[in-house]
Amino acid sequence: MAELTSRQGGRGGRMTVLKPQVFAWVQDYGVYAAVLALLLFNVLFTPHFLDASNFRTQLVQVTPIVIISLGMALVIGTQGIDLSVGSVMALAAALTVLYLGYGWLPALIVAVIGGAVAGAAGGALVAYVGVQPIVATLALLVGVRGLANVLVPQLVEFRNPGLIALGSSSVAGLPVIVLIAAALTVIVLFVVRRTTFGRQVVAIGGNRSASELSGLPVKRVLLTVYVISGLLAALAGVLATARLQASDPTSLGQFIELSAITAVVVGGTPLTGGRIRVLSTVMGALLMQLLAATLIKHNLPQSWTQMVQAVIILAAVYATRKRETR
Amino acid sequence: MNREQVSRVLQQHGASMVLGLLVIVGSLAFDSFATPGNAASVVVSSSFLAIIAIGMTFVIISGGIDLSVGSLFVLGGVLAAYGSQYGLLVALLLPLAVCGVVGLLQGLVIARTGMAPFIVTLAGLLGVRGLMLAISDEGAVTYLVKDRAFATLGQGEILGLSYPVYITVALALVAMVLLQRTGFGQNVYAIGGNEQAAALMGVPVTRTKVYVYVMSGLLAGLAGALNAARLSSGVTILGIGLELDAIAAVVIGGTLLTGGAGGITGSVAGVLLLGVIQSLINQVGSLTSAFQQVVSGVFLALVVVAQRLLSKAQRLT
Amino acid sequence: MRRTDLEPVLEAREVSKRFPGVLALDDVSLALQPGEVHALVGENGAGKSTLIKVFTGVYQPDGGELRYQGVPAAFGTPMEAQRAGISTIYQEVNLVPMMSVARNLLLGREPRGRFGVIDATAMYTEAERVLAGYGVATDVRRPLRTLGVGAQQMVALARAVSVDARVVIMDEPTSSLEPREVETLFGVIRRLRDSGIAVLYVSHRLDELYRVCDRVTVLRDGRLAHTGPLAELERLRLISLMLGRDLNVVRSDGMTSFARDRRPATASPGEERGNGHVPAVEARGLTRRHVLDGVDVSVKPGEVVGLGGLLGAGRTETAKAIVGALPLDGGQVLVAGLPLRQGSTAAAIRAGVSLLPEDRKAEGIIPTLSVRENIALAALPSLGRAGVVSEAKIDRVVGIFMRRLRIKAASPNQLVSELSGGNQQKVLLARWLAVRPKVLLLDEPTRGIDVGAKAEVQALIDELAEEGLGVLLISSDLEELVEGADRILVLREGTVVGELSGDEVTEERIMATIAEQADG
Amino acid sequence: EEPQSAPAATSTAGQQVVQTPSGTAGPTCTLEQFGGTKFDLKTATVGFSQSEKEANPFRIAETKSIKDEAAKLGITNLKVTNAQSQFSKQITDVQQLIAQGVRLLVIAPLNSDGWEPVLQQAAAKKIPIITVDRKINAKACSDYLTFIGSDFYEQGKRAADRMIDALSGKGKVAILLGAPGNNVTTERTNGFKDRVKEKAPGITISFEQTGEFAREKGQQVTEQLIQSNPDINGIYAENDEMALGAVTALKGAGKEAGNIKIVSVDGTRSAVQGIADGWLHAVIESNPRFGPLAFETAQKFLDGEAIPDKVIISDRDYDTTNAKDSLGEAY
Ligand SMILES: Nc1ncnc2c1ncn2[C@@H]1O[C@H](COP(=O)(O)OP(=O)(O)OP(=O)(O)O)[C@@H](O)[C@H]1O
Ligand SMILES: Nc1ncnc2c1ncn2[C@@H]1O[C@H](COP(=O)(O)OP(=O)(O)OP(=O)(O)O)[C@@H](O)[C@H]1O
Ligand SMILES: [Mg+2]
Ligand SMILES: [Mg+2]
Repeated sequence: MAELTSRQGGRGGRMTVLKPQVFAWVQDYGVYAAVLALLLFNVLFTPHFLDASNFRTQLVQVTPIVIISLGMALVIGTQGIDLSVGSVMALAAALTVLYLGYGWLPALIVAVIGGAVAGAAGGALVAYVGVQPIVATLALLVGVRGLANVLVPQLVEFRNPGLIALGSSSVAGLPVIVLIAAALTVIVLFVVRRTTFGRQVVAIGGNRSASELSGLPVKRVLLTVYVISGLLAALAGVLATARLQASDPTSLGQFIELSAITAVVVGGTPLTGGRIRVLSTVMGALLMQLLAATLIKHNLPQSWTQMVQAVIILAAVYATRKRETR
Repeated sequence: MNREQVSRVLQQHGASMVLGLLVIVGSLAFDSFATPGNAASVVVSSSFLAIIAIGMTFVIISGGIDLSVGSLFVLGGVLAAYGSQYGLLVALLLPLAVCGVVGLLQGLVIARTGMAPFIVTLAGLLGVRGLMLAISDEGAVTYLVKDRAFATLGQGEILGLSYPVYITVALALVAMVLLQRTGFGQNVYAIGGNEQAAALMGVPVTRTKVYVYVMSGLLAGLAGALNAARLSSGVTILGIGLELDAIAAVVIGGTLLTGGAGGITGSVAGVLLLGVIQSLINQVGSLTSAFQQVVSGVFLALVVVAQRLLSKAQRLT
Repeated sequence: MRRTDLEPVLEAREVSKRFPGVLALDDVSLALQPGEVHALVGENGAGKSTLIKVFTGVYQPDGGELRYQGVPAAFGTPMEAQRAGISTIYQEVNLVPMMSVARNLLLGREPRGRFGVIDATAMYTEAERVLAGYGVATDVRRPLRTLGVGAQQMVALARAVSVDARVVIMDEPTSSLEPREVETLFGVIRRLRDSGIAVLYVSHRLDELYRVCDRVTVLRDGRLAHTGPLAELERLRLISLMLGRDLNVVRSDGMTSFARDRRPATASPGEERGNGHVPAVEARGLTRRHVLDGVDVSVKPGEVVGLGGLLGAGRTETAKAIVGALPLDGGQVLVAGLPLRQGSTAAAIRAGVSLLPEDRKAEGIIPTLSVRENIALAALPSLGRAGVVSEAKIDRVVGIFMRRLRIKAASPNQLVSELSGGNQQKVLLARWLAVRPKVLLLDEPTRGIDVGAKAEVQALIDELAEEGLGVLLISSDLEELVEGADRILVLREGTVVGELSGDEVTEERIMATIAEQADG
Repeated sequence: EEPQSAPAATSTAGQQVVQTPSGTAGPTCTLEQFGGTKFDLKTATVGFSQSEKEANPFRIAETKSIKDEAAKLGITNLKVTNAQSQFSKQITDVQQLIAQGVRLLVIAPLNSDGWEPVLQQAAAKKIPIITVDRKINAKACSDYLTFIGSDFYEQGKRAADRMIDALSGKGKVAILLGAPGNNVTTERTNGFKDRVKEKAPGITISFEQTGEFAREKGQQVTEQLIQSNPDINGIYAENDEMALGAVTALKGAGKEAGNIKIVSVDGTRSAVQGIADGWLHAVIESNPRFGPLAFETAQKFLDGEAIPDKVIISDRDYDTTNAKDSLGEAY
């Protein structure tokens, strides 16, 4: 008698997909749109912007940040953060010039190993001792920069043709270092999307204790992620050194950790972990590079540059933020 | 006391204990370490960072982070020095008002849009420094403190310790009461511990978050103003990397970066610990700048590892 | 008797709520009378929790109207609803784990001393007093997280009821409670009803509904399927309404899905293969200060061993210790006669021992990943080659288990955090079945699962045991334990206080074992 | 100002030369006026507070010069601190030096303002302070003893003269600024701009961006600059590092040496080499070897002689005429 309805409906029959298309698009591709907008602005208002040499300049300059943000994205995916990348760059610069006597390739290898060791130190503190990533890598930020300066107390110029060529030569019109960054992007993309390791990284970032109970090698994965970050930072350090034609452990990479984190976050990877967006991270880095270039080319004073950057970061992250369903 | 309580005490006061240990070792190793003059210099110079760390403690317990404090510190100093030409009141209120508003804006953005505090306050770090450069002709102008009363606030002494030390102690006490003994404090812990649950339990999440960032902004501005009073000028090259020092101090003090746990005493001990480490390095007096950095890095790592092991002893992983 | 004469205190009129991909509520109406206990039932994902969250301002409805005390109402936040007199216990325990028990209990209404400052001593006394009324005796200064899930749930209950409310909403309050606590809860509910407060009560445990509820509303796939007095509604009819299936089908399938006559353990396939005396997993003398004290457990292939005991008896800890997720002070775990590496969950899983954890939200799902990724997670190493995953293999495995467990999701790529609690639990089961374990430790596997899914899970446990899997079953549902297990170990304060097998496996005997030890 | 006869890398090479001979002009200060007591430098504790890391040639040479001279004079108790570019730390450093009982302070200040607390403490204990390379804005002889160093404004002006010379009075010039907020940046910028305005209205300064005194930053900014302003004729870099970064950028962009005239300040060996190679037009020296002059001044003061309120050293210029020969003296 009190029966009102008893409509028959198949299981899941009402699960129609109703995506709020526009929001989703902005959230996923907002950073691409922002890059396009900035490009358009420059085409209209910046002299000589469309020259091939300009794009070359921007790509070359953004390379270290791109490489570092790839590692940073992995670390952030595990709900961590790596503040030590700038200092690791400096360490790599120091090691490169110390071992340059053996040829540029051995020097590069030593530098990258050094970066991996620094990363392993941070990773071990985070994974095995349980120190919070921000402090563990802060200690490294201070200590590793010091170490780099102990090794090479002052800027050293070098004339090794191999290393200089690495920094300044091109293949098919594209600078070698840009090609390296592109290759690394593809590799990291593959690792994140297609490998067991990549899935484990995001799972750990999404819920560490669940991952532990699921038998994932949590500590090993965490350690590896920081090692990769250190490795990539070191590689970025070597490339930057090659480009500068001098090893400058004092100032190389200072505050680059903030740029890298910004690139990752502007690209839509949440700092809360559990998700990694590789291509958007690269776009995020490009966005910040183009922004800096625009401000410099229009000769704005430092005060303006910083304020405009602040606004653009906020706007970009606002657009890509995760919306609450309310 | 059973074992659980012992280890809880260990974790809460780990920083203080490491601090005590370092002080003892320092006094034994260096004659000039435990002198009143040296102690005073550590305490006085730590007081500004301590004020900032108090605000940072609230922010971190609430589950957030505030990277803008270094910039607010220097902005506060410049504004205070600028304002001092109009008297004590302006010198104090101008930086507080501006830094409070910056904190308010950051808090509103964080609480209303759900954007990550790290990134919002990173933008704050850049924007506020830009603002500071804008009002000081790209950093070229250093305003001098004109008002004597204001300068006294930073330089006056009682028992060999300058006023900022007492102000810091007072602020720390107020902050402790606020955190432990008021509804606001409980709300801060609750949203840091589990924001969703806190919301469902009726905690005014948005408002609490906004207050926390306003507080942090106000305290950073106040620290900047007091420092300007001490230095008698609005120095524009201060505060770079200060946010990291503050975060390090708070975390060393046992506050969890993930939010929901921690306290003021630990943060103050953390600040002093950083100061003592610097002072010990200075005592050696012959390390090159590069070695000094290595030593600070290693010290920092050791302290956080010790902290961590103490809390692990509690076995509540 | 229906009390239609009364004005509803809280009412939803044709309310709709849409999530990306799902219409969670579709024109649902529900009227709550003062002084009634109103049951809200439905399968997992039917929309019960969503309706509650619409009532309490967590979600804003996309259509329809809410009325409170006769006037249209719209609560912007849970706080507004709470201030207005609607008090809620949400499905997932929603308290702050790191804060102390007392501070959780009294958050927002702490006793004040001089200068309006919180009086800590008074707060602790008050908290102890309140909790004592709910049979919880604990150090109220301890962080909440050190309590078992059940005790946490009692704190949430005490918190919700002790405010001045006109409506109390409970979303599956008993899912982690012990029988004794359930009685306490029912006492509380009756008291509330008698004082004219309306109670909205969600549960998957049907007997409970018949004991305390006056009326019932059934939701199915986000729509209203039925509303009316409960006593008049036959139990099987209720089930068929929830499932949307024919009454006769339900009748023929029976109530629990465990096979009526369990095979004796000796007849297990393992024995036939000649290693019946080697347990699939054997734990010896598991010990951890304050938690476990020399627990011995062994599970043979094809055997279902139940772990019984009161809240906080150490059942969860036993299971965690076996898979190496809990550091031990002493003890050893042997798998097929070989010692297992201590403290390594990965080693346990490789050896074929897996744990389905009790706390789904904190230890189970990875909220940022899709259903597909969640299912594949533990089996990943075997679903690829040289560290590169094979999407095709994953799709196959995910497809199999989503069908077998009837996981209700818009697509395998939907975020797992968007599923209803019951479906999340099925996803976790799928994750464990995908690694083909030899022994499965199930900690409250059917908690928060609807009748349909529960039956499926129970049938599955049977089926798996039949195939030679050893199962350790932890459940607060005594009926489930009795019908599901071949043998039951009863725990109390971290020690095994009794073992029941064969004919001894009855609810009465379990209760008696616990009680006798507790008294003695 | 003429290059010394023997440019070999001896310890006296590139020694600072006082521009205003002591005791001739301006107010002076004696031990009596200052109110201190005489002590023996050799046995006393002496503090040196360095502002920045010893990581660029200037700071390395500066600290080394102080340490070497102290060793040479037999001062055994020299305490050195380094503020790592943090001003607050420098204040604390100096306070701690005072607490350690130093009798003489040599300070390389990071900033000219903000020394109040230190000056008060030092004055109370009658500790003479010699500031090197940067000034402290306070009263000589009461707050501190004296300042030894270069005139940064003057350096900017001289750089402008060189630039005007190179461009024959007209063209477009870009400035690579030092770190913002730094006194050195401000003064070197003002000196340059004022001089250009005064002497060469035909020169426009069309671009000024900070290179933060670092080579990499100088390179990056220059890359952007020559891309968007290809018609630039000259670059004024406020230190050598940024100038060398600019050179790398120009090389990378395929420019020829001398296409764009670069003038910078400091006089590091690499920069002087850069002149020899034709990439830099001129370098204004800023001599960091303060050790001998500082201790000499201190000794004179302790001996009761009158010390001038500032000792401005005479910095030299490097250009194509003297670069090759002076390489040995550059630091
Ligand atoms: N935040 C959300 N985002 C997207 N979809 C959601 C969200 N919350 C719930 N849903 C979906 O709405 C539907 C109803 O979910 P709800 O939690 O109300 O079910 P329930 O009846 O409480 O189930 P259970 O008995 O398992 O707790 C489900 O299909 C669920 O997937
Ligand atoms: N970290 C800890 N420190 C101290 N005691 C703890 C800790 N964790 C749990 N306990 C205690 O250990 C005992 C076992 O708790 P547990 O919740 O595992 O029991 P259970 O039988 O699984 O109960 P449930 O019905 O909740 O599953 C309880 O007394 C609990 O309070
Ligand atoms: Mg539910
Ligand atoms: Mg349990």
